[in-house]
Amino acid sequence: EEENNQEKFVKATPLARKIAKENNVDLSLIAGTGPGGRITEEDVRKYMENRINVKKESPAAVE
Amino acid sequence: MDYNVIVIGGGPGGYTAAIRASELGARVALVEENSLGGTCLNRGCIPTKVYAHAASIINEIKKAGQFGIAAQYTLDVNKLRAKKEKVIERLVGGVGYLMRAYDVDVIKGKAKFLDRNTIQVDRKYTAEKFIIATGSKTLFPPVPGIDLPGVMTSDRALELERVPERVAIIGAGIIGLEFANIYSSLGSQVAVIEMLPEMLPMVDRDIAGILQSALEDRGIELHLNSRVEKIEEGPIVVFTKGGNTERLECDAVLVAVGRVANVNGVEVLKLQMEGKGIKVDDFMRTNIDNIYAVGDVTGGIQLAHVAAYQGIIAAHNAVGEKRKADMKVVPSCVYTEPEIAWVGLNETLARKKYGDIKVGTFTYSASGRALTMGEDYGLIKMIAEAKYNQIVGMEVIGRDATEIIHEGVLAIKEEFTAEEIAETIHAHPTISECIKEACEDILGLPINKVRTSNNL
Amino acid sequence: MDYNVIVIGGGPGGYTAAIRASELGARVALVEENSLGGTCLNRGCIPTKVYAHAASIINEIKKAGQFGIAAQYTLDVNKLRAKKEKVIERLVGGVGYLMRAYDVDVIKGKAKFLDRNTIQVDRKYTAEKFIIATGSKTLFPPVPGIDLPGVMTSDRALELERVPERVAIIGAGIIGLEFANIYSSLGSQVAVIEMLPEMLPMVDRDIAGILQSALEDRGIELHLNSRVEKIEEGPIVVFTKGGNTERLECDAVLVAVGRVANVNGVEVLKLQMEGKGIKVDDFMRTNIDNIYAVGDVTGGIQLAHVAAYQGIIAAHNAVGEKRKADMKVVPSCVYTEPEIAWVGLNETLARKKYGDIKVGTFTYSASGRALTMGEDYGLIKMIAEAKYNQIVGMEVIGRDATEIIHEGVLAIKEEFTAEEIAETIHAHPTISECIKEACEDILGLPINKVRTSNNL
Ligand SMILES: Cc1cc2nc3c(=O)[nH]c(=O)nc-3n(C[C@H](O)[C@H](O)[C@H](O)COP(=O)(O)OP(=O)(O)OC[C@H]3O[C@@H](n4cnc5c(N)ncnc54)[C@H](O)[C@@H]3O)c2cc1C
Ligand SMILES: Cc1cc2nc3c(=O)[nH]c(=O)nc-3n(C[C@H](O)[C@H](O)[C@H](O)COP(=O)(O)OP(=O)(O)OC[C@H]3O[C@@H](n4cnc5c(N)ncnc54)[C@H](O)[C@@H]3O)c2cc1C
Repeated sequence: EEENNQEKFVKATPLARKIAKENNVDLSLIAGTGPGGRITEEDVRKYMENRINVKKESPAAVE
Repeated sequence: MDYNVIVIGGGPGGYTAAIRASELGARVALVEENSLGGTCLNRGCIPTKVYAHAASIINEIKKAGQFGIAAQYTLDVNKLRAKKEKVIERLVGGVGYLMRAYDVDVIKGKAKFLDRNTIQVDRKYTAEKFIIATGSKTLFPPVPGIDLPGVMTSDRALELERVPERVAIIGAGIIGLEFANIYSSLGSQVAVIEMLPEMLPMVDRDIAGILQSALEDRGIELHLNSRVEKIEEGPIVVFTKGGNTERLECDAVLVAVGRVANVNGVEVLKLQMEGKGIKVDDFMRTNIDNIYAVGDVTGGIQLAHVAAYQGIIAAHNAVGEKRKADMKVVPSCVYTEPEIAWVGLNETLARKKYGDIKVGTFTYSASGRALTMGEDYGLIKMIAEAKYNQIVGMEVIGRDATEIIHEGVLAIKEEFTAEEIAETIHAHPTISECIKEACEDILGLPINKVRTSNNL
Repeated sequence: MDYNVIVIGGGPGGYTAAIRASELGARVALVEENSLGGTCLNRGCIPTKVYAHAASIINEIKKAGQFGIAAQYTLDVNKLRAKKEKVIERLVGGVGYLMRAYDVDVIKGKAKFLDRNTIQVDRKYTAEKFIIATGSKTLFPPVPGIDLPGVMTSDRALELERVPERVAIIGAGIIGLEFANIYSSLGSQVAVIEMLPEMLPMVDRDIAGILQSALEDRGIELHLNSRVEKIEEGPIVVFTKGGNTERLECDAVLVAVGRVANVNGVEVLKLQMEGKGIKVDDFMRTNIDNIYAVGDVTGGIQLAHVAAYQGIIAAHNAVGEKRKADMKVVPSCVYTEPEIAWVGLNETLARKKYGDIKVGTFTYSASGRALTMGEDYGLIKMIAEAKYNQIVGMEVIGRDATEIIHEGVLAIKEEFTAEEIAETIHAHPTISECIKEACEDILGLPINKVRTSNNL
């Protein structure tokens, strides 16, 4: 849970962290849309949807 | 073009937009036909709070006996009104100072659009972008006798020429209740007449109920489910309640049934409307792409902080950024005694949205800080959805409600779960530490109260 | 074994630990030789706040003239003391009720360890785990005459048999300053004598300076850089200041130079100490692995909320969890008038840690809410490191400081940057909205003030 490196400070809301942990999502791969770039629940959910899409369809279909 | 951005209206929506647009590099003018600061500074938030504070001093004096302080007072309304004027003058002067400091040209007069890039005031002015922030005005219900002498709007009531012996207030909304509190504390006999079956329908009944008893304990009459039929000379308010017709003799009537968007000077633009306000999208843009509208004129939530926030969003977009307004988390405050504040979803709405919810509570009667101040009624409620314990709503009634609500505002905005607040050290003794207790209650682990069995 | 967990001491550290351990399923007893609630409820936080509130009522009455309220009062100290007793009684009764509700056996008497699993009180009791929460007691400096009549500790001062005409307070720490504010408001002539060159060295000088002028404006004498040499009969406090010897005649002397850990009954355990307190690790464990210590007895930060927090951590660990205490974010509050509160790093410490920092400020003199309450002095400071604008400290002086500080507490604890607060809608008119303004100032985009050039 604790950040081991100041530089790697990932800004995410507590709920986003909980949901990411529950679903094994690496927060550092997500671009946050909250204030100051904080990762929100919605960002994590969108990322997960895309990840599922990636598995089902060809990578090109994601964008 | 004369300007990059012209703002119409100098209330909190307009002057905030003008300052931010200037900070972002735009050449800005602001048109105001009246006094800078708008409704908020001149006839709204600020004067009512001066009177509310006077009311709170009087109530504090009345309750001081328990602390061994025996006090007597006399009230000089003229001095109180002068204090109100002084505070307004200082804040309005402050806005004027800011306009100069931020190089915003203030144009005095009423603006009227000639086309999408031109307005007429004393002369024509052109701009690439416009932000309309013309606010709202008191709604007069179509009741016979509404124009009789002795019938006032809030504007007039704030003049406070004297403290009327008996006041009837039509409407138990935020403004009506704040005036009820003020008049009653200053010494009037107050009756409030409300058409709806309940007061403050947006908060849960346990919270509204505490306010209702508090007001009734102080001698304020509340007539719910009551419809004003007419006002007769006297004035006498005639209303029906449960089939019966009642007549209320009084010395003054305050009409506080709502406010309507003040849409004027824009006729030529043929702006799309929504209800009685100007329709805007999430970027505060009207259907004409160089014209934005913010605040009360949009017919949305009529609060100064909403107007100011929208002003900021509009300013960023007017200078070419793309910023979306996030109106999910807006606190509401009622400056009665006790104060009420809320944010997010109440229990009913939360249950509707999430199905399973948890509610954590803490009462002022168990708060060390509240007891040291002789405040033993008050209640804090934290509402969470039950899966992640995400905080989705907060309601408070009691001393300092309007300040401590901001912990809930931040928590909801930043998607906190109850754990984050529960595990944060809160100072002792404070009212805020009760928020932590209520969150521990959500988790089934409160300290200074017995556990709420539903949360176990 | 008789119990899973025995807690020694019924103050905020101890009773909180006992409740939480019970909630987590342990069989728990709590030993208290005196009254439940400890220093905090009986002789600390709570009684001082009752008096501080009485002081604030008196000050409010004195300032009420500006609102047209002319008030006169008389103070009956006996009634005030009775109010204090009543509040204490209610809260201590509340702790007793909670002990029963949570099935915690309360053992009356002084506990003495016989071995690591056994204590002696009225009889022997055994437990798997112990939590020591025996608190602290007043430190008496080795000054000749300290035992003369008229020289008091805070315990005695709280008895408030009368309002002394002239009081000398030795020590300008939190307790000394709170008493200075109380006595002065109740009518005493107050002088504070402090050895250090400055008051409240942990906050920035601009904030401490505002308090210092406020206290001096109210007629409180502050002697900094002053060393008490002795107390003579009278009492007369003899101190040296800048080479000179001064003599202060008074009617009462309050000694408030600090408190020391109250380590007793544990001799046989030979616990490892740190300074004068019991040494603990991040899990609140002493060097003996079934024995924990929390609160003032550890010689750490002497605050009730720290004791309570540590009690919770110890309870979780005592029942077999592994929870680490996070003591990085601890708010401090001083209940003077104006109030002061701070959390995180001050400017000096932030600069030392981060090099580059940004400071955003907002004064009460520009706050609509403060002006409506006649409060025109007050200052909010938000401190951020300059790379991410992460909030690392907050300081407030002014009305409601002790409540609104919690926005900073949450922000620092949850690693907010200035953007998060700036983009959150705060209610108008509140003092809390000034926190948002200060964060906008950090970002170079304030609204109701001119920009701080350093942040551009
Ligand atoms: C009694 C009362 C108490 C209130 N208390 C609170 C409170 O405590 N907290 C809160 O958040 N809100 C409160 N409100 C609501 C708050 O005042 C409004 O939501 C807020 O003022 C709206 O801001 P605005 O900028 O949209 O419009 P306004 O403040 O109404 O400003 C509009 C301005 O535009 C000017 N104008 C209009 N048309 C033109 C034109 N064609 N040309 C030039 N100028 C024009 C007007 O003169 C006015 O100055 C209260 C309102 C009232 C009436
Ligand atoms: C005047 C004053 C004002 C204060 N104001 C504040 C404030 O506003 N906010 C704040 O946070 N802090 C304040 N404090 C500090 C606060 O009171 C302490 O930090 C807090 O009480 C510490 O809690 P504790 O549980 O560690 O110990 P304590 O509250 O001291 O409780 C220890 C208990 O253990 C009992 N005990 C001791 N030894 C034994 C034994 N061998 N057997 C049985 N029982 C034993 C004692 O009788 C006592 O009841 C104030 C302190 C003072 C003196």
